[in-house]
Amino acid sequence: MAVARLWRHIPARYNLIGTECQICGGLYFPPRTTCPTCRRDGKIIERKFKGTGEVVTYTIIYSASSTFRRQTPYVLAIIRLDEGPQLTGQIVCNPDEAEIGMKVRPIFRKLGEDGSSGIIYYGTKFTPLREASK
Amino acid sequence: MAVARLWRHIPARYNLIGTECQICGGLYFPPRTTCPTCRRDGKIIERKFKGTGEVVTYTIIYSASSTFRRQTPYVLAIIRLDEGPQLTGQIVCNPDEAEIGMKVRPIFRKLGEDGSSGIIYYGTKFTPLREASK
Amino acid sequence: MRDVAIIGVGCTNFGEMWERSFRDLFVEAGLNALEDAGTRGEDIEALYVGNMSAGKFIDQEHIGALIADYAGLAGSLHIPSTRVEAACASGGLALRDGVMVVASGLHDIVIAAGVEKMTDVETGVTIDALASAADREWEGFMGATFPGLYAMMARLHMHKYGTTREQLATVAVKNHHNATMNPKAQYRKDITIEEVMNSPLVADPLRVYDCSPITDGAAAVVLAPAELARKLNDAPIYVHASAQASDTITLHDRRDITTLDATVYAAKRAYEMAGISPKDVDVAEVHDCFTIAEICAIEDLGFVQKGDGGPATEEGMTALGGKIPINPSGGLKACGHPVGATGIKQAIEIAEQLRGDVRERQVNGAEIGLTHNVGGTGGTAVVHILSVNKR
Amino acid sequence: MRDVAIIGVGCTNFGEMWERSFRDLFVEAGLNALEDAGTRGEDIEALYVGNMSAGKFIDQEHIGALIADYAGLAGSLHIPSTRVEAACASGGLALRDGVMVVASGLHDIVIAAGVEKMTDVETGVTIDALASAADREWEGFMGATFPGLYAMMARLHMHKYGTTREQLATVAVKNHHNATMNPKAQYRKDITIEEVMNSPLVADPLRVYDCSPITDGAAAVVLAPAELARKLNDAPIYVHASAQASDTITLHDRRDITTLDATVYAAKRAYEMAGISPKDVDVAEVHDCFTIAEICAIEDLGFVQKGDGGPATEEGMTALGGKIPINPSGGLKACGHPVGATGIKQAIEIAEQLRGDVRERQVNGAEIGLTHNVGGTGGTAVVHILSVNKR
Ligand SMILES: [Zn+2]
Ligand SMILES: [Zn+2]
Repeated sequence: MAVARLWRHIPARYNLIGTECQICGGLYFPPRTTCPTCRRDGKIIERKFKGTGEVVTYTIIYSASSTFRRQTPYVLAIIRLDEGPQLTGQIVCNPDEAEIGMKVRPIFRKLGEDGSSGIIYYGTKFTPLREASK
Repeated sequence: MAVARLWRHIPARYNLIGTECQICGGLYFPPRTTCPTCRRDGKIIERKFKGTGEVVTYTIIYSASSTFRRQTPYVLAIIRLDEGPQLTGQIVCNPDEAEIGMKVRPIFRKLGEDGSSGIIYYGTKFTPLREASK
Repeated sequence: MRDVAIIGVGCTNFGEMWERSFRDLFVEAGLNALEDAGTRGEDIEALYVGNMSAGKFIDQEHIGALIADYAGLAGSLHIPSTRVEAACASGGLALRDGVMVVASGLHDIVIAAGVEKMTDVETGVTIDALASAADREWEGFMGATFPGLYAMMARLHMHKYGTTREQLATVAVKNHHNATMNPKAQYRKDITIEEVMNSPLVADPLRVYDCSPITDGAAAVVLAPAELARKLNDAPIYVHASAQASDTITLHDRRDITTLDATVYAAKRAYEMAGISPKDVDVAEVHDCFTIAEICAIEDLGFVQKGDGGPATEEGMTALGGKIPINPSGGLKACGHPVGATGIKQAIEIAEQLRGDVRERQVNGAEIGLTHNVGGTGGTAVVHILSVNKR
Repeated sequence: MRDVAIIGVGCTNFGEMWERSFRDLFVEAGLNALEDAGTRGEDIEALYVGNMSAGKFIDQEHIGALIADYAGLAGSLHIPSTRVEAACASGGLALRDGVMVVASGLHDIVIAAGVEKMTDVETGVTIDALASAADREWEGFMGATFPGLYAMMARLHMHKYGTTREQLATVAVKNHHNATMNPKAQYRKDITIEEVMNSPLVADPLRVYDCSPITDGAAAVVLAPAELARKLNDAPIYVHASAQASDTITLHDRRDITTLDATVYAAKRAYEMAGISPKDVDVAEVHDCFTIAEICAIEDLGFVQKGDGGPATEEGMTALGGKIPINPSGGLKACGHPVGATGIKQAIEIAEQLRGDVRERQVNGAEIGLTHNVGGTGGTAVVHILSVNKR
C-alpha cells in the first residue's frame, strides 16, 4: 500500500480527530467531508474527541488475517465515545476482563503492518479506564 | 494461487488440448465446456492441436508485470493454429526476427511464476518454424 | 412496469470443487437454467451476473464479458452482460437488475446469475477478500474480521434479549439437517448442539459451526415477462416484489447494532409492493452467513418480534414443518455460500419449493416465498417475494 | 419506457491526488452534481456506481454501500445503491443502468456515478489490476499486458491499412492540445509528434505517450424523466440512446483483430434507438485508452470507413474545428483515465458541450453528441447518444 493512504488518516488515527456539523450539531468519527444528515447544507469543521467512552459490544478474535494473527486472541469492541459517535477498536486488556458497559480510555499503539510493503501503521487502541485511575 | 488452478489447465497448456464440436465442426482453444455456436445443442470432445501456425500480429513487450519483468523485452503474438483457432503466446526469437505471417512451432517452456506462493508454471511457447527445419 | 416471472433455474453443486474453474461453474448453471426454461441462447437479450470478488479470488475483473463469452452469448450474439457487486448480496442485486430490465419492457428474456470461485487462492486470501465487504479503513485496519463483526452483534443480542448460545447453535443444527435433504448442498450430515458448542472459537461467542463455509458455486435463473411466461414454460414462478436498501457500511454507525435496518427497509418496501404482510409468507431463504444472522433476519423481516428470534428458533418455528420454515435448502450455513451466487441460489430454492419440486425438504402447500440476501454486515439488503400465482 | 434527461453533472479534478481518498473523491463529484441539478439528497431514489477494481486498488468491495453511506444516502434514507463493473467500461454501464431505471418508471431521480482511486497502491499492482480486464488465464498468464494487446491491434492495423506511427502520434498530440483547455484534465500541456515518437517503448509499436495515464477521479450525473427535467433544471440534456454490446474477452478470438465488434453493435443499436446516423453526430468522446483505440473507435462508430482512421486524424477531421471533433475533453489520454469514472466523465463532457458551457474547447453549435466507453480490449462497449433537443 502507498504511504499516502496511511498518511491521509494520521490525524484521525493518532488524535481521534473527526468532524462536527455546525448546522445540525452532528458529531462524526472518522472525519467526513459532508454531513450525512444535512448533506449540501451542512457545515463541517474539525472536532477532536477525548477518546474516553464505553464498550457497546465486543468480541475476542481467535482467527485473524495475517496482519493481526500474531496478536490473537485480542479484544475488539464497538466503543461509544463520551461525545456520542461510535467506532470499532481494540481493547488492550485480558480477554476475561472485557464486558459490555466497561469504561475505556485511548492509548497510542501499533495497529498493524502491511505484509507486502512492510509499512507499519499506528493509531489509537483503548484500555480499561479503571487501570488508569488507580 | 492454489495448485488446483494450474493443474486444471495442464492438458491445455502442456499439450495444446482444446475442444471440437461434433455438431458444427467448430474447433476451440482453450477447451470449452460448451460450444459457443451451438450452445445446448453442441457436442464437445477433446481435440489436440499440432501447435504449428502463423503469426497474425505481434508486439514486443518492454514493460511487463513482475511475473514477466525479467524476460523483457519479449515477443508476444496472436497465432493462428493451422487447424484454425487463434491464441496468444510468446515467441522465443530475436525481437527483430518477428513478423506478421511468420510460421511457428510449439516448444515447452516455463511460462511464469506466482510471486507470493513461489509456484512455477509451465506451458507452450512458440519458435520460428524455419529454425526447426534447418 | 410489467410483471416478471422466473421460467427456468439452474445451479451447480456447492462445495470445494478443485477440478472446476470459474467459467466451468457458470456455464453449467446457465445451461441448466436455459434447459429448464425450455429457451435457447438466441432468445437471451441480456445477462446480469452477481460476483463479489473475482478480482481477488481469480485475479479477473470484466466478469460480464468473460461469462457472456463462455456462455456463447458474446462472440456472435453480442448481448449486453453486466456484473453487479454488493459483497455477499451481489447475487440478489443481479436478480433485481434482471427483474427491473424485464419489468421495464426493454428486454423480454434475461438471465440473472451469480458465481463465485473461492478456492483458487489460499484460505488467508479468501478471508481477507471477505473482510473487504466491511469498511477496510475503520473496521478491517482496526483488527475487525468479518466473523468478529457478527460476533459483536451476537454478544449484544444475547445481552439485550437473553438470546442463548444454544439458540444460536439450533440455527446451525436445523440448517445442517435441511441440507441432508439437498443433493446440491456442501454439507449433507446432521450435527448436534454439542458439536456446535464445542467447535473451535473463531470470534467469541461465535465458533466454527456458527459460520458459513468457503464455497465454489454458480446459480442462474431465466426471467421473462409474466404475460409470456406460460407460453414458454409450464411452471413459471412470479416475482411479486424486488426491493433493496442500503445502510452505513460500518456496523458501529448503525442506529442499533442488533437490527439490520437495510433488511427492515427492503422488507417493508417488498411487502408493500407485493401487498402482503410477513404472516402471508409460507417459506423463506434468509441470509444466515452466521447463526446470529438468521436470528436477526427472522426478526427484521417481521416473522417474529425483535428479540424473539432465539426462542422462536428453539421452539422449532423455523424448522421444516414449523410455522415459517426458514432455509429449507440448508442456507448459507450448510448448503454453502459462494458469495456472488447465494442470492440467486436462494431464489432457485424458493422457486423449486413453490413448484413443489424438492421432495423430502418440501414445504407443503407453499404458495408465497421470500428471499433475503445481505451484503457485508447489513450495508445492503435485497428482498424478493415470489409466488405461484400470477398477480 | 420514458425518455430520460441529465439534469446535473459533477466531476473532480483528474490526476494523482495523494491527499484525497476514494470516498472524498466520490462525495465531491456527487455533491457537485446535486448542486448543478438543483436537487437535494432527499430527492434521490437510487444510486448506480461504476468502479472497476476497488478490491485491488483499496482492498474494498461493497462499494455501493460505502458510497451511499458517505454521500449521506444510506444511514437515514436507505436508498438502493448498486456497483456495476465492466473493467474500463464500468462508468458507461452505471450510466446505462441509471438511464434504464428512470426510463422504466420505477424511479424518478437517480444518480449515476463512477469512481476510481488508482494511486493508493504501487504502480505494479495498478498495472496488474488493469490486466485483469483481459483474460487472466489465456492472455495474462501467457505474458500479455494490457498495452501489449492494444499494441497487437496497432501492428495489424498498420499492416492492413497502412496506418502510420505518425498518425497514431497525432491522436496523442490532438488530445493533449484539447486538454490544455480543460481545467480538470490531468495533463494540461501541449506535446509534439516527436515527443510521442521518442518516448520509451511500452509494447512495440506503442510508446509511453500512446497510453492513457493512471488517474484518481470521480464523476457523477443526476438523471430524471424527460417530462420532469425542465421543471427541475434550466438546461437538461436528453438521452436519446443507451446501448451496450459484448464480445469475446480475449482479443485473439475476435472475428477481426482490428475491429471492436462490441463497438460496432453498441453503436448500431444506439443509432437505431436515436433514429440518427453517424454523420448527424456533432461531437464525440471516445475510448482512447491508447492512441490506436481512438483510430479504431472512429472507424467502428462509423465516422470514417474502416482503415481510414489514421489519415482522417492526420487531416484534422477529429480536431476541434474539424468535421467531427473527437475527445474535446482531452480524452482518456490527456484528461486522464480513472477507469470506473471515465464513462461518466465522457457523458459530462458531452452534456457540457451541448449546453455550450466549455469555453475555449466548445464545439460551436453542437446539438447531438455521442459517448463511447470500452471495457478491456473490447469485451464490452457502451454507447450513449445525447441531445439538447427533447424527442
Ligand atoms: Zn449536519
Ligand atoms: Zn458447435
